[in-house]
Amino acid sequence: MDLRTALLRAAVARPHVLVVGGVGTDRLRARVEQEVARRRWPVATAPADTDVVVVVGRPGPELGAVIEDVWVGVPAPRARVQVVDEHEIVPGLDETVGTLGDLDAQRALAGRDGSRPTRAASPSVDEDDEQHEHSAHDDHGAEHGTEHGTEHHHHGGGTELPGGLAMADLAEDRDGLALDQLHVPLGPVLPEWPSGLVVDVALQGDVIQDARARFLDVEAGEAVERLPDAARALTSVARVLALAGWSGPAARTRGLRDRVLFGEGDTAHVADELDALRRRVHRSRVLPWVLGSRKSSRGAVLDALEEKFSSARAALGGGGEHRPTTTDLPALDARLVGAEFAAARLIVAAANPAPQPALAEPTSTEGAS
Amino acid sequence: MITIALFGALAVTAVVAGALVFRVDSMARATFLLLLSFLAVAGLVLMTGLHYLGLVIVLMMIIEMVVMAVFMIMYMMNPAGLMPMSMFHNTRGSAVVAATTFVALAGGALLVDWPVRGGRPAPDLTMALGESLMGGQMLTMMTLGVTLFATIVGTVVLATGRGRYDRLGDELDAPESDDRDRGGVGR
Amino acid sequence: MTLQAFLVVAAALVSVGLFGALTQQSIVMVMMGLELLLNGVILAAAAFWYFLAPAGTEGQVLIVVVVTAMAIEMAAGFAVTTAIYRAKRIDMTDDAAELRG
Amino acid sequence: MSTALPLGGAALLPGLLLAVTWAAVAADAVAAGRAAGRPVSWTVALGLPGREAVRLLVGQRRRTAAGDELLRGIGGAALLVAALMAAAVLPLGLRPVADLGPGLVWFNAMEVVAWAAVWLVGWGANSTVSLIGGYRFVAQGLAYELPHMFALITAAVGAQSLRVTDVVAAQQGLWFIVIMPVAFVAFLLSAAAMAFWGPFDAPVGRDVAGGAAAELSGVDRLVFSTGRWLLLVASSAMAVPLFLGGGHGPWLPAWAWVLVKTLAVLGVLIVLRHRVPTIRMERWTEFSWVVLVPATIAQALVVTLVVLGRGGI
Repeated sequence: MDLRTALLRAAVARPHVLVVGGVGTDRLRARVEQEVARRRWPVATAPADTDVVVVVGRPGPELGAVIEDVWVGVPAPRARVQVVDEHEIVPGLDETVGTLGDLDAQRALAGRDGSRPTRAASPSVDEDDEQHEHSAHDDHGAEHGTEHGTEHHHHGGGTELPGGLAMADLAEDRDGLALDQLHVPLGPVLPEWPSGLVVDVALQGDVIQDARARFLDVEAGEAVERLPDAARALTSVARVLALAGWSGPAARTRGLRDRVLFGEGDTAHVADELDALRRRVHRSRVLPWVLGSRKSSRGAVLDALEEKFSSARAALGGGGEHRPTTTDLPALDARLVGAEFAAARLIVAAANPAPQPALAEPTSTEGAS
Repeated sequence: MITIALFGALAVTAVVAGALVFRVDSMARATFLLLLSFLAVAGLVLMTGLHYLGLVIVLMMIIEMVVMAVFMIMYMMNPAGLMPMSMFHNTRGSAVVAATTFVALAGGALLVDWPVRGGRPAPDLTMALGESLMGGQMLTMMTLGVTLFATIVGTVVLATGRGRYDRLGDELDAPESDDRDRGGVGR
Repeated sequence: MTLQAFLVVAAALVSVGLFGALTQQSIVMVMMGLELLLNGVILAAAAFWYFLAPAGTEGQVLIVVVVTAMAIEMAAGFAVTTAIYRAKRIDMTDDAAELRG
Repeated sequence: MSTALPLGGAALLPGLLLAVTWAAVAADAVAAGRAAGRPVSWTVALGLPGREAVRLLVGQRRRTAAGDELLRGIGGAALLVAALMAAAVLPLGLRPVADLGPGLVWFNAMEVVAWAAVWLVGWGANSTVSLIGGYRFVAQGLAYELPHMFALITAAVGAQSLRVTDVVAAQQGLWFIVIMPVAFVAFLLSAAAMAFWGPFDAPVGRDVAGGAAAELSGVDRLVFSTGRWLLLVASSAMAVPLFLGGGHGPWLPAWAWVLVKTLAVLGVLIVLRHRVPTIRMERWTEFSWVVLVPATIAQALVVTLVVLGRGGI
């Protein structure tokens, strides 16, 4: 074994993992996350931080395109594995370690230069901008557009830059200043983001001015498998806590979720731990300060957190009448508009939208696309 | 010898970086070239032995240029410099004015018969400056202080679109401010 | 290191700054020119202090004043730009011609 | 006058800082494991910094479309260099590598480089999330800088000198933390904030997929995160000469006291990080301006009166 191989093996013994899954893969995904956590492998924050991409389930065409896009952005040494069944997880992850440590395999895998075709950690899915023309902007262009023979201030709507990037538009911000506005999709590959969700947003600085949420690869009204209520609520809690920067309790919540989901450990013990966790969240003084005070109308995320705890507790006790509300995507859009980026992430995590459950009567509030 | 080389390097950096500010396409680069020019001048000031003031220039200019970068990118048409651009007007006249200024100033600097150096620097320059500002130059310091305070108030009034009456109601008694994101203390 | 060398560099900075302030269309860029101009003034003040009157503190005080002036200039400039931009969506000097009075 | 270490000290400094950083990274991993309920043993944790460094060294460097590689590179390198330069005025024992007259101003000026550095890294990647991270750090900087400066000024007033060794010498009898506790707390919070650490890690937060660092890989990421860690170590080590009596203490030699106190401060910051959620910009900014700035000014005033009362100046 030569030095380079030895170095490579040492380097990849603890790879950072990016787990990508489409709608309806939450159960399998939880298994993967559980196994990754058991191995103490860190979860990657972004494609650039990733060594191993784990694709959960069989992604549809839209998600498949996104995954290819993400894959281009993953620096070598890298490995990718698809998991469609629980039994494949352990051998799959073992195999990635081999691939990562194999110099020849890495040479074959390495992209030409690792450059990425799109911007943002959240890869662009498709660009449909026809809605986002701004009349204010057009007036402006007519008034001042070409006075100086230079391209005045703000970029005609469809201006393409070298590299095929779309340039920013102009729109009023919440303080009444007309500033640049970017159209970017959030998700589906973001840390602590609901599976398969994409929100196309217009961002001004880090304030969301327009939002349109949809699920990838889901036909309207299509039935999709979803987690049991308790596990679902706990997933949401874990995500909110992780986004709030409280990684310890978030990891504990996730561990609880796994035990609820896979029936490990006795229920009474799980319920006790859940109560302990809930008390801890209750006791924190900083958390309400960060999420919004309990009394205030802006404490929606904290209220949602509280409600998730209750519903998880009720579901655990077996007697809950807690019928989880199906998330209405247009309502989510409305709540996102005007929110600052960090707040928006919390809102999405707290809402934890998923397509209609398999058993519910089909309605047509699904995916706006 | 080293002193002369250092002086030359810093001087060239200051002037060239300053000139490039108006030649590059990217606003981010323009701002940080200006910062480079300031840092070179700070280096020259340090060479004269004014350590405190040199470091204060470094400190202030970094903060100032980072804030400037934010505004530049907010208001400029081509923040990232992805497209070539030219934003000059009145180039020829300005060039004449600038060249004349340079000739006059540099000529004056070279031709004037400067007096000989009088006295020696104080052993602790920082202390000397402090005692001067808190003593003989107290009036200067107070004027600066009041001016800065007036600037803070004036600029906030000018720049903000919403005052406290918009946020807290006409009687300033709204239980909660009308802000989308609240701060960490008040309403 | 001589006084003349320092002053020539300072003169170059002042002229470049002046050129920038006169030619640029964008208010923000004009302010960068002014900053560069003041940069030259700082250098000249330090040189005068060092080569002519190192015993006194006037040169140092002048630098303090200029640095403060730069901060004020920038703050006021951006505030005015923001106000004009809010009112008229203008950030170019030529567009703000009515300010000539 | 010169109490600086011989030139060998300059060569020693980066090694010392990296060693302390190594220990801090390991301690952080252990603390993270404990907080998450999945304990990590010290033997594993002590190997982690090396493992991660090698992983990033062999990792491929990536570029983003139309990014400004030059500015990004300058930003990453500046963070690292600034942290090392800031540490030059730290007394290792009783003598620093460079005993500058305005040492506190030097330290502050080097820290401020982080503003430019993080913003440049965030900007240079041409990516939405990393730009948001860069802007967050500027907002955070505007919030922490003034309390931080007042904390430094308070220590300088107490010692009647901007020279770090003078500040240490002034604490021979009484540590400054006793007469200026508010300044110490403000310093500690701002030290965490300037290294975007602990409850102030929003610029590289999980919600923005790693923020300013989101698009960094390979050596770029290694340089950036090493710079960040060194900044954290340097600024928490600075709390020792400013407020905790520097190398003064019984039984142990001065250098050992500095080491012990530095590790203790780092320990506090690591615990803080794992106990407290991230504080969002808009909350912290108002708190900083409305509470911390007046509090630190009042603290400086009190210390000034004490110094005058003792017949200083």
